Amino acid sequence: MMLASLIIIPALGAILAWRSERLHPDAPRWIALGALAAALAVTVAVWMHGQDGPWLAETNWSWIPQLGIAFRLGLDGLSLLLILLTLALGILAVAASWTEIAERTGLFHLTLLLTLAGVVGVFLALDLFLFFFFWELMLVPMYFIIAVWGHEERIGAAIKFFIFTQGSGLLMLIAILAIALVHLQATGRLTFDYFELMGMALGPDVSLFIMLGFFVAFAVKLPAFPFHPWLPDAHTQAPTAGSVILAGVLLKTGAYGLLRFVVPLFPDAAMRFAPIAMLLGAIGVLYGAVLAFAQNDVKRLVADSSISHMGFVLLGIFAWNALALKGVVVQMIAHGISTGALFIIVGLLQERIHTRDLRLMGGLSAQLPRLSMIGLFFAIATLGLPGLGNFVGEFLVLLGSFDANPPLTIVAAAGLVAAVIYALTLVQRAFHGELRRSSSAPDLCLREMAVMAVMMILILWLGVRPQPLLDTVSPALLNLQKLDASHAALTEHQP
Amino acid sequence: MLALLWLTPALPLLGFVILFATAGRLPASAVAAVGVGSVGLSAVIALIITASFLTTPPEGDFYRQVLWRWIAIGSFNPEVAFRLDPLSLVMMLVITFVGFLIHLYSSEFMAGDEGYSRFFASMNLFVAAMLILVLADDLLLLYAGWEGVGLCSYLLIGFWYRDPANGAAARKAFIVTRIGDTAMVVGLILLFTRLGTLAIPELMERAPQAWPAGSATATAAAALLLGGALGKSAQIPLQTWLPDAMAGPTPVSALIHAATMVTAGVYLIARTHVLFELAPAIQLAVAAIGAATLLLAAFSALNQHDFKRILAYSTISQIGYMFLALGAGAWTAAIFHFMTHAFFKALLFLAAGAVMMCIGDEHDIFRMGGLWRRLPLAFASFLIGAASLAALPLVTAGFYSKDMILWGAWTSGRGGPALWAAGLIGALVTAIYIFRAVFVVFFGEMQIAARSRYGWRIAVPLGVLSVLALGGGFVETPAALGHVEAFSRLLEAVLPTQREVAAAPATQATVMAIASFAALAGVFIAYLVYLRRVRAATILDTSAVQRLHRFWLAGWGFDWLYDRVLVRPFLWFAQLNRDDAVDAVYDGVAFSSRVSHAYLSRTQTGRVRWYAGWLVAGSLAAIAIAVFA
Amino acid sequence: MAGIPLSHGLLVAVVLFALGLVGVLARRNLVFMLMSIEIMLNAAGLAFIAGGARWAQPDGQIMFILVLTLAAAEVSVGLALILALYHRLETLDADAADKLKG
Amino acid sequence: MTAAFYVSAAIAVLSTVMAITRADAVHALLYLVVSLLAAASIFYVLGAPFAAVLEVIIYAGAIMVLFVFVVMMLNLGQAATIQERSWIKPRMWIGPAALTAVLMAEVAYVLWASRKGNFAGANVIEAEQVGIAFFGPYLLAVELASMLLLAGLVAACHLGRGDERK
Repeated sequence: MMLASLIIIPALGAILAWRSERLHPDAPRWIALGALAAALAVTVAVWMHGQDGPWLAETNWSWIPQLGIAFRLGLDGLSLLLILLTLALGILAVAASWTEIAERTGLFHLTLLLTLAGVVGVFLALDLFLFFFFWELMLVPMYFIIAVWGHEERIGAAIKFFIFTQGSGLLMLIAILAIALVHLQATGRLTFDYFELMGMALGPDVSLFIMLGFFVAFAVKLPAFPFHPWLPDAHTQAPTAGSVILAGVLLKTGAYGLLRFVVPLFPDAAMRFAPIAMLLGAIGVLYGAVLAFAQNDVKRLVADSSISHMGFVLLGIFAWNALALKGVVVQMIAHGISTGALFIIVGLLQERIHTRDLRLMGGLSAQLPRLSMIGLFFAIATLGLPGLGNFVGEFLVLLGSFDANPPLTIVAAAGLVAAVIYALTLVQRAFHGELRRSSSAPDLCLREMAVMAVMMILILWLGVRPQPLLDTVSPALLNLQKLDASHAALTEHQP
Repeated sequence: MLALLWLTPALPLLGFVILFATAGRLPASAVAAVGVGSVGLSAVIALIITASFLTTPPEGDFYRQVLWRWIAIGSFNPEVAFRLDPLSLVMMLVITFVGFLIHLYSSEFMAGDEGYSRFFASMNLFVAAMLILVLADDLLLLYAGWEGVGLCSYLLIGFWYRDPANGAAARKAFIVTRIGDTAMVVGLILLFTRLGTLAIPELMERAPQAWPAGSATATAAAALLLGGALGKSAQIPLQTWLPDAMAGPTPVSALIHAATMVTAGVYLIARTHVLFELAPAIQLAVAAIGAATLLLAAFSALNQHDFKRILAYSTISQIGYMFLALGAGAWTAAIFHFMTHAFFKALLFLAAGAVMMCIGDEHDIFRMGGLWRRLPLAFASFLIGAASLAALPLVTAGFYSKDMILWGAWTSGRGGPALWAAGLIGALVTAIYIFRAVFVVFFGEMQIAARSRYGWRIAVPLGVLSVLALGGGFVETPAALGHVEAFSRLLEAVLPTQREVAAAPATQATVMAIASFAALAGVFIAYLVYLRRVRAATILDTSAVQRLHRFWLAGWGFDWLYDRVLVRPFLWFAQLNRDDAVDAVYDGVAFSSRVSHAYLSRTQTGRVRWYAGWLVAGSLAAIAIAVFA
Repeated sequence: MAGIPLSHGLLVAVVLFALGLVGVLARRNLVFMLMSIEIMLNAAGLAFIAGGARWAQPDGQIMFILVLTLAAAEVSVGLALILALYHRLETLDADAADKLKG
Repeated sequence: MTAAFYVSAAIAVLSTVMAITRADAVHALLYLVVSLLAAASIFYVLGAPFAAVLEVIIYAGAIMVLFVFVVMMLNLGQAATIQERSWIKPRMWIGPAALTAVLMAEVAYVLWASRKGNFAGANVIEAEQVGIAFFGPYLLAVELASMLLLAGLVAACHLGRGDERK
């Protein structure tokens, strides 16, 4: 019940927010904040009073028993952290779009909360069919967020986003049906249950193909090279809140899927596929960074940097040892915060100077010292400065991956240099140099400062004291790893 | 008392937090109080700790303070822990003390700048990061400090952000050092993967057990760490960023790009010397790189016009000496030279800064001249610094440390005399270029109006550093000159003293005499060429020499080379790929579907009969399948 | 009474159906197209009758009556559409109504 | 009886050919009525007198009258006939004829394959039997048909009123 309420509260909040617009234009914002805060409180309560063992809480309701489909939810440390991230970023996104979204606020918060409800569902679902249901649920409202409240080329970007994610989602649906049917043939029982499907023995080719169906869906969402082109467009054109949710949360669903489904369900196939996946990760690290460097649109630059960061995630997931996996989790959270913050900063900049074009910016440090300072802070977080969260993630990923594949790890490590290049280019071109275009509004106000301060503290905390977080996720990861403990090459790191 | 150790980095960090959080809303006096005070307090604590450490040495000659466990995953559990041993003690003292003097100097030097608070915030952060670097017990924490100082270096080089050139210099510094840092990260990963820890003492303990001397892994690990050191310490081939880094304010150059941060590489190698001893090839490479760098940079320094760039190349050259010492196995000599270099180079920068402040921020030494009358204090302190840099015998600190290095090179087993010869030539050129600066700037005709306007906050650091630049060397003197061994005995616990060499004290005295002669000769040549302008000096105007001059002025063309080989291809590729080649593939898919749409839509005539015809045709086909199949 | 071979009855139905089809496809005038459709419906009805007669069951006639109802409804709507279209387009040319053109 | 079938069939086919090739709508309608009457006599021969009666009353009567009314309302004169002639070109018939030939071929094949032992029209099915079946097993179909007629009525009304509103 607790777990279902995590999905129901945002969904109810969505409908309330939608209807409440006629009362007052700001009412949807408060309702959205309230709903997310309530969900956050429930999450924390589950965290505090969770059961022992890897699964803190579970729900298993019958849904469509004829087809072996159940409403089965489960929360472990991994889901918990990602849900916390989702809800926290959701709150920040609502706060950040307080002035940016002035029209149809009710509808906006409806779509935003529905997306978040879908994401939470994705992080909780333990039935493949249910998982697919939530996977699609988060997609459609996001499409509307981009298409309705986005910037100048929003329609094209929204359609591109939709086609990429929908197309890959269909591949996943085929893979889900395939694995269920194979299970049906083997045991005579139709089921979509995660645990029942897990233990199933598959032929090597069958499992490879089914795994690829899942992999492509998650790799598109992640996004991994070469499935990334939807991301820069979607992130650039989305409104600030949309970009924050996209980068901070939606991308993580891809990584989560890889962690939760691809490797545990198909350990052998994943092991065979690991070198290719890691190669894609390493290429993504460098490719995203080079791409980011060349952009003139700030938002696009930040978006491309996500490709680079997610390359580390892919690399770490397929290294599949304790160090790399924990690095992946930290990297996901840190990336969610730091990139989310950068998108908020870009949004604030755009509100003030009405452009995102770096060629028109420059010298804003003098006029907007606080904004520039915070921008610098997050640019530096992005480039992986020790003491900030991203470093812990990247270092752990590299440390773990080195065990699995030293050459690719070294290639990916070169991404650390490339990250400096684009991050500093961003800072330099936007905030330093001669003042080009003046700001039409004063420096950050209290509300904006509060949002940024929260994010700064979070990322600093992540960099300095990541241990509580690591401890939270540890049983969950161990559990995932145990599922294929029989495979020697993928066992926990033993120095 | 040793338990106060954590305060030394924490105080400057607190200063940073205060200045960062208030973001320039504090009055200048409060900013100065916080900025200077935090480092001053830190220096005081460092002194107290030193006193306590020296009077009652802790067991095992080190003190370890664990603050918290940073990460714990299986066997990977780096801690945020400080380790105070003689090596880090020396480093800590120099950093806090010189740092404090430079902060004091800056509080006047930077007065009136709109970024006053930002400046002290960055400087405080730098001191904190540098202290973390030297005090770290774990390579990962060391790396954190290592990157932290790099960040502050970036922030301070680009401090005057309005000029894009400064920004470019700052970026270059960060990127070039980051290349080395990345090698270092890979080195850390390799070390952990093979040895299962990143705690320095355990590493140094396990490495010799795990690897025989000269083993490939040890060589790789040492080479990767060396990569980090080369970047940070501006050694060939990663030296190009340091001359450009002079775009920052002069106190920054003094603190970061002369006294402390750039010597972090030296510290790293000294700290992990066990690894380098296991990799003789790499150790030899350290020596060779050091020798090459010191010569290259010295010749470049000889040809610079910009006051600060002379000092920058000089710094590269002097760090080359330290690398030479490290490569020769004279660990103590390297650290000793680090200390004296911190004193005299900081002094030179601060004096130069004072001079330039008084003449309206003119950097070209050939537009100065005859300034010694107007700026006697600056002149005196610069002269003392120059003398120490040139290693004028007996009275200067630089003499003792450089002599120790040269002696170490001479007696080292690998290529000793060749290294020594390089050091000797370097000493000669060093004396020439620094006294070239002295003569050109302070003697000759007055060319520029100068007003002495520095107060006590500038004068005091100059005075104190002058004393140290002269007297700082008496803690360690060669056998022929009193044989004081306080410094090496202090460091004995950490760094192995050099093998006892059978060479007679007479040899040592001779070697020393030759070096002294070289230094004096250098001063004399500079005098002849740049002050007396003897006839022979006209050779400098010939075209061949001019071409060489331009080549050396440009730092041996490294910038040009890197620009062509690395920067431009990268830019070219990045620009080429701005619109993402992969996206073009997907666009191709979109395009082909658009084309096929255009063709297929022609079948949509909108005419009922046409549709009906196709309907019939389709039905017929279906019937045919049903009937004939 | 020997009756008629079923195949002959069906053949007549098919020939009529085919003629209706030719009419629909060949004529441009909407009225003629509608008439041709009537021919086709009638042919279908004929096939039902023939089939029902073969088995001596009333079902064939029932289907015919249903076809008849369908034809009546179709004609009334179709003719109303033709009238509306004629008012709008001032012609009975089926090819003139090609707004669906891609 | 057999002869009557073939004669009626020939009349039906011929008049249908005439109906679809006429340029004048009224002529075509008259041929169509002939065709329907011929079909009615075929029904009778096949032992379905009730269907034959309905064919005459509803098809040839009511539905064709509707057509005639509409042709009158459209007020198609000489000009329409001339235009109609211009539309009927020989090559217009090629495509449909080819399609139809394929259809005929397919059906002929099927009929040829099942030509033996099937004779129709040996028994007469009276209206009574039809009515009993109608209100027995086909009750739902009757209701559906009534719904369909109602819908047709409403649609025709609506379409007819459409222009007045404008």
